[in-house]
Amino acid sequence: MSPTADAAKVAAPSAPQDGRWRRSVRLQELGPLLGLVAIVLVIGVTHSRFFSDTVIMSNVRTASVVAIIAFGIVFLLAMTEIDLSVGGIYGVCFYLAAKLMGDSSVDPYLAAVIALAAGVAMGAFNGVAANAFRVPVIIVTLGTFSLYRGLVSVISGGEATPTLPVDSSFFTTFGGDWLGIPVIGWFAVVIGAVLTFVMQKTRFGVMVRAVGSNREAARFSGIPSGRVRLYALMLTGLLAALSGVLSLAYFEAGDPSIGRGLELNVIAAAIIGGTSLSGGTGSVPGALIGALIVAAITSGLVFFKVDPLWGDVVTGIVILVAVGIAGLLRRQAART
Amino acid sequence: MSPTADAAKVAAPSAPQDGRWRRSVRLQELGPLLGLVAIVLVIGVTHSRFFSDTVIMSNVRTASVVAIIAFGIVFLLAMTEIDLSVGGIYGVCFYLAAKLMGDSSVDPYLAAVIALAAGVAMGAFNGVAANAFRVPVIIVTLGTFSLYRGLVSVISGGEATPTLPVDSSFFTTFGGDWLGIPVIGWFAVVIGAVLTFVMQKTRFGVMVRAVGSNREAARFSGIPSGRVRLYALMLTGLLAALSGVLSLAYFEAGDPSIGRGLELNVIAAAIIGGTSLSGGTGSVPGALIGALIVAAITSGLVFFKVDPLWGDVVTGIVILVAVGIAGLLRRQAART
Amino acid sequence: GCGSSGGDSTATSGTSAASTSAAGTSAATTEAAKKDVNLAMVMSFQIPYFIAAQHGAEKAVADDGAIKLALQAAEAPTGVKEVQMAENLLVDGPQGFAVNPCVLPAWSKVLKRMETEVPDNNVIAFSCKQAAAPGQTSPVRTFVGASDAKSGEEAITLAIDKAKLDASTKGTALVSECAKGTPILDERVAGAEKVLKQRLPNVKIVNFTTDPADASKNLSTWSSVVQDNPDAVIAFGPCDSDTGSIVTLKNKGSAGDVAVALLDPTEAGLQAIKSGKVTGGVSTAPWIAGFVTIDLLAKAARGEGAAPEGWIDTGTYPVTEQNIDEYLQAAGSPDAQSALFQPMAEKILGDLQGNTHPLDDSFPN
Amino acid sequence: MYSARDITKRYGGVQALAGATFEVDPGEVHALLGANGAGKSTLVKILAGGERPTSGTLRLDGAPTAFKSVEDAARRGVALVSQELNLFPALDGLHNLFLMREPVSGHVAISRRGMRERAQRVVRQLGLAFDLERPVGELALGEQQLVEIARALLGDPRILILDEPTSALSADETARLLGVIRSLREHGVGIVFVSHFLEDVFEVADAVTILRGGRVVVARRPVGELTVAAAVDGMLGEAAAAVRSGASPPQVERTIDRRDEAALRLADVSIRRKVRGVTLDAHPGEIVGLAGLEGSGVQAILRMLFGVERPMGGRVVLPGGGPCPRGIAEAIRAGVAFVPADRKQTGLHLEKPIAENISLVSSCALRRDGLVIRNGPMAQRAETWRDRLRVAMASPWAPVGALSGGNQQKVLFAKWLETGPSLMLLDDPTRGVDVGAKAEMQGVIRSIAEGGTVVLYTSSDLQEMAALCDRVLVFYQGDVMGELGRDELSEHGLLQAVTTGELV
Ligand SMILES: Nc1ncnc2c1ncn2[C@@H]1O[C@H](COP(=O)(O)OP(=O)(O)OP(=O)(O)O)[C@@H](O)[C@H]1O
Ligand SMILES: Nc1ncnc2c1ncn2[C@@H]1O[C@H](COP(=O)(O)OP(=O)(O)OP(=O)(O)O)[C@@H](O)[C@H]1O
Ligand SMILES: [Mg+2]
Ligand SMILES: [Mg+2]
Repeated sequence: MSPTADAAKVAAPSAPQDGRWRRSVRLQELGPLLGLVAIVLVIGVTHSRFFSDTVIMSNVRTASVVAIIAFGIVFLLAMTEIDLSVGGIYGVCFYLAAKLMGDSSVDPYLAAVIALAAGVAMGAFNGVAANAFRVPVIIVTLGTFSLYRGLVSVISGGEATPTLPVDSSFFTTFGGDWLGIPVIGWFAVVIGAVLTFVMQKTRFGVMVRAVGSNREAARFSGIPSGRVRLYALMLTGLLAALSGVLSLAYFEAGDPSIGRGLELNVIAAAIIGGTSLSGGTGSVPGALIGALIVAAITSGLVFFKVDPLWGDVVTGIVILVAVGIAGLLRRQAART
Repeated sequence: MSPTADAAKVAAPSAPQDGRWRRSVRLQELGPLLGLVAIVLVIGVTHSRFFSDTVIMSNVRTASVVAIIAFGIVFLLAMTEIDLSVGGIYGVCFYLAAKLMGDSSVDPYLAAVIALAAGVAMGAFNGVAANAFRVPVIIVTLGTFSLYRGLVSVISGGEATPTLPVDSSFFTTFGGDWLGIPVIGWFAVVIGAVLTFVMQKTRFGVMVRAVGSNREAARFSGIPSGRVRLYALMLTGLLAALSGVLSLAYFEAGDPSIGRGLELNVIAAAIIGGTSLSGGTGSVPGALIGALIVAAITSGLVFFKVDPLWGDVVTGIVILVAVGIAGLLRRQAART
Repeated sequence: GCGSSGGDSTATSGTSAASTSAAGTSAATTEAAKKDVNLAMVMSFQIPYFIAAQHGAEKAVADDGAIKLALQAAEAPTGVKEVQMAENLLVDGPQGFAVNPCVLPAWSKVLKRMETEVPDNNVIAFSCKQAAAPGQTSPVRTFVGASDAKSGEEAITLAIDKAKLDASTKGTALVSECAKGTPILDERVAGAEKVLKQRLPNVKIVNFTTDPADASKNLSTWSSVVQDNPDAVIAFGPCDSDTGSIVTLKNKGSAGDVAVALLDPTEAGLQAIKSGKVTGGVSTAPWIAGFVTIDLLAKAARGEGAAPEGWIDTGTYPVTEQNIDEYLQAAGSPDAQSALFQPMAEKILGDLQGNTHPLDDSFPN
Repeated sequence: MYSARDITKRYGGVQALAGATFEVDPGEVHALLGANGAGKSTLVKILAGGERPTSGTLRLDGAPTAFKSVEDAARRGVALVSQELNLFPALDGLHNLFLMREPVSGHVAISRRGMRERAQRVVRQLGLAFDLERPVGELALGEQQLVEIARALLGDPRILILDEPTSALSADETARLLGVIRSLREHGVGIVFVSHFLEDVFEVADAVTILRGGRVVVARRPVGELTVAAAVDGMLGEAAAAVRSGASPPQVERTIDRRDEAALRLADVSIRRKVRGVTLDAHPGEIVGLAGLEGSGVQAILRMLFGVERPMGGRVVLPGGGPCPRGIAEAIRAGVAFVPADRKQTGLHLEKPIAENISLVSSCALRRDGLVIRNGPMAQRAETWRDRLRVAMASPWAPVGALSGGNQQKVLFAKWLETGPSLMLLDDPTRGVDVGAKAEMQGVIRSIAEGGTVVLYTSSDLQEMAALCDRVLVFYQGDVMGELGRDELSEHGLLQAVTTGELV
């Protein structure tokens, strides 16, 4: 008997089985999803008003503002990078659009497009600087965190947004609802679906995950990791800008502190949603789930009439429990 | 001739040279140090008042509050971990000590010791949770970030600190100066020296760096990475508490927002000081340099009479330039 | 003449300037001979409220023509950065110092240093009066600004009156605690609640925490609260972001006919008053505090008399459909701001004695 | 045809190549030999665009060539299977195979079906028996190596460079790969083959070039004109004689006192889903081989003894008398040492200094150096082992990652010898080590066994197993099928046993 005979037997016809892959993808989001369902049920069963349209809508809206940006962060985390400047980009684009529409009477749609372009430019600046200095994104964005927040001050002059043409279809369309869901929520869902596809099924997504999985090998394989990183940062900038512009369409006003602290919320959503920090994978739908979890907790505090002084404590504990259970589930899954 | 002949040829005369190691240590801090010197010179040469006692002292004090905590963060970064809860720990310990001294009339020294113990306990909680859930520290501290901030609210009841026995030697000693330097500055220098030694020369330091450099290999070398991480978190908790208690000694009162946003400042100091995010190394002195850079930038804004609205923009640009130059220097050094 | 304690200034870098100014006092009476003075001002925060104060201060500088004002501001109140800025500014030996020590504790030492280093302790706290709080061992003797408690009271009173609520009204009052622990905000809430209890004894007050910066999170909380309290009759929140959320809910029609009490309305709030969605609001006009503070510091530095000790009340101003256009216009440009607020400021300066009260009166009682 | 002329390469102070010339023609299998650190990997990396030479020229089909990256070279027909795996652990097998050249449907979507179909050919060629939908990080080392080879084959290269491709492969996988090489040669592919397994080289190569100290000492000699002994002489230079005389008697008769109570006892040990009822007594001084394919349970036994895996049933007594360790630290303190096959992931800290790597276990897990770690003793240890194992290192403070593959393996070996274990678990301890050093390392293994250490040994190199072990237990799908004694051991017999589970 030849030595290969057995091996061939073992080899078996390698059936076209994504089974395992699908399973692992599902598992990644399973923990967070269960967490979200649990939180929603706990609040909803005890306080049925939680299921009222307005509360659901406002939760969806809050979560979407965060999730849209978190989608970009997922790409960066999958490359083991972190962008701290998204809160600033969000604020700059929010204000820039408002100033153009208000003080300069630019057409709202044009103003929105300019703001989106500015977001892409700020993301690109992060990327160009990181590539030029050959440093991780977090280092560059420690600087641009300050820089972009400063731009909000400069653009706003420290003042609240000017009076806006809120009757424009820009505000009624993008700030409104469609089929009973806030338009920003539709954006989050559609962009989330597209970016899930991009992450899992396109060459860009694979390159992103490859760089995060083994940077050295990526270099060896000729992946233009600098360019991939630049694109991921431009995408993140675009998403932060989009979130800012859509926020403006709904809020119709704002003050210079808008977007402060958003960077941590956004990273939290991505991580609570199951994206690991070790790179190589990232869950786009998870980021939406994570954002919804955080939004639901905020509502929960209200419905359970948690003493305001204890609000943060309860929030912290719920997050701990959520990430703890997700971590344990993942570990359990890995074992079997 | 022995079989080593060839090998030895390649090996070259291997004198007992830590040379390489020492050189690389020095290089790590060289960039940030040059950055600091440059900033100080630019400000000082144009505005000699920058070198006045009070300005130097206030810079040292501001930097020390941040640096003491950043030392702990350096250990965590060297393990590729990040602690987001230090601002909360700082705040809790600040308030706890104040409440004990004020409302409960506990002896100030005893109160300080209790606060330090509480800091260690909060750090330990982070570690125990991270180990139990088998998740990175950042995930746990996304929860405790909120939890500990919440504890500040709970302890303070939303009130400013009570009236304190500010004539106690605790306040005059630890809040004052010694040999013309703020006492907190002496703490920063001494603790920095001790922890530099710990990082470079002790078993604990070796284990920390080994875990950060290759977690799996460290595990297979019998390094109890969970325990090492726990200790590093306890150390960080202790340092955050110490910074809080020393801040109390100087400020002599506080309000519940104290320490908000500190986590990012502290991480910034460590990173600007040259500690990389990829783990395996960490510069304790660099963290002090990084904190001094950030403090000096603030002074620069004052002396150059930068329009407040532009303050963040300038700060961001200076940080960018500093980390950019440091990155390029490091790269240059690696090449030769 | 000199300030009351001017005589015992000790030898510091600022002293020479102080004694020169004292020596030149007699000359500095006419416009033409106006002496140059160096003043310093540190703001804790860059939000519309403090920016308005800054504009007031800058107008005073522009009008005077001989004031050099070194002005710095931190981007957010953490205590650390603004104190470092103050310490650094002190090295320049300013002859007067304006502070808004919103995170008071961080300031206590630097205020003590100002006592010895600023000639005649020519230091005024504006907008954040805590430095002059009773029981604090603070050397600051003058506070310029509005009473936060009183402004809260007035905002609620205006809303109650406009909505014609009374002791028979039942339901809940929604009062957010935004950034709890920040004294000026807490006092506004305390003032509002005091009036609510007095005027609407059958209305239950519901407290909750809102996010001061994250507008969407803030709105989400407000949405949940409104939903959770269908019987709400009146709402109040002390932060700009609360104003934004309440106005958004009103604009989108999800807050029904809840009466809204706005305090220091932002542009969005003013628009809501203009459109009738909100019946009115109360402004504390921080512009006036900035203007008055600089004016008083300059006068004292020139030896024209120290600012009176105590609380100089810059007043609270109802904003209703009658005067909304002026306020909206003022929000448009610094010049329009001056046009609206300067006459008010000068009125206060014209009757300093009448507008100065014991410091304790500026706190809730 | 592809040629490299007068290539030099310096890494800081180290001259890795000092003017090497090398060429390969279509339809030729050209073997590149040399001792550890001779510069083979450096040369092939330069050939494949992974490194840039300090000086020298590359010519592809007569035209001067410079590749931007390995991928660039692959696109132009020069593919490399490098010695150190360059895979993406988080990505599945298919993505690893097709990275940067995925079939795309509708211009955007990567077609998994397309990848699967295109992979079929190499899957059959190499007999890949594992799931390509799994993240490769979950695959065994040998499987990963096959993925790396498959990846190179997929590009239909004109020049295929294989840098120690068989070091982690089992015998039948190796045989299959050699078959693939032959068939590629028939199709006109030029092949560069780097290996320390001289039998393989002589079986498949047409010509041989030998490097020593970065220089070519034997240039493109037809394989018929060379003997194994001559090749060893070429690789090791004057040192060869010493190696031959020192290591030629493959097995000195050693006395093992089996009347003594066995030092290591496994009684009816099972491990969930991996091993059923293993019983094994090993005596001090004995080298016991555990033979078995991937998944046979051998790894599981080693991992259990090192505290990584828990037994489900049965009894374990360690040489020190202790029970089965519950964790790695406990195992190490009980005197267990484990040289893993995967030095890159679980073995070494590549960017840490050699000295720190060697002292790591002693100073941390065993706490031999106290709280404060001093450089002097660390350097001394490193120098001791450098001399004993002939590690080619510039300085004890150079990072391990700067060593050649074989020398890294020696450092890994030294790191565990340094602990002075009573039970030594060896998984492919001589992986990638040159013939000379291999003999020396085998000598060291024997001498520690003589010193009273129980040695459990496993390897994909069955020849070495046959030569080194006193007896071998054969594992097959989780069961022990029996034992082969010293006199029954042969490479062929072992191969038969591990693949069929039948002992002859
Ligand atoms: N990145 C590097 N930095 C410094 N020195 C290096 C580097 N890579 C290789 N070297 C040195 O170059 C020399 C040749 O190494 P190379 O890896 O080519 O040897 P090799 O012949 O492949 O050996 P092996 O059989 O052990 O794989 C060695 O002395 C090695 O230490
Ligand atoms: N439920 C079971 N009960 C008993 N034996 C099993 C069971 N399932 C699988 N096995 C056997 O145990 C082996 C498990 O393979 P696995 O790769 O996990 O083990 P391993 O010992 O770590 O091997 P290696 O590391 O060498 O690949 C399989 O080859 C199979 O024959
Ligand atoms: Mg090699
Ligand atoms: Mg195996």
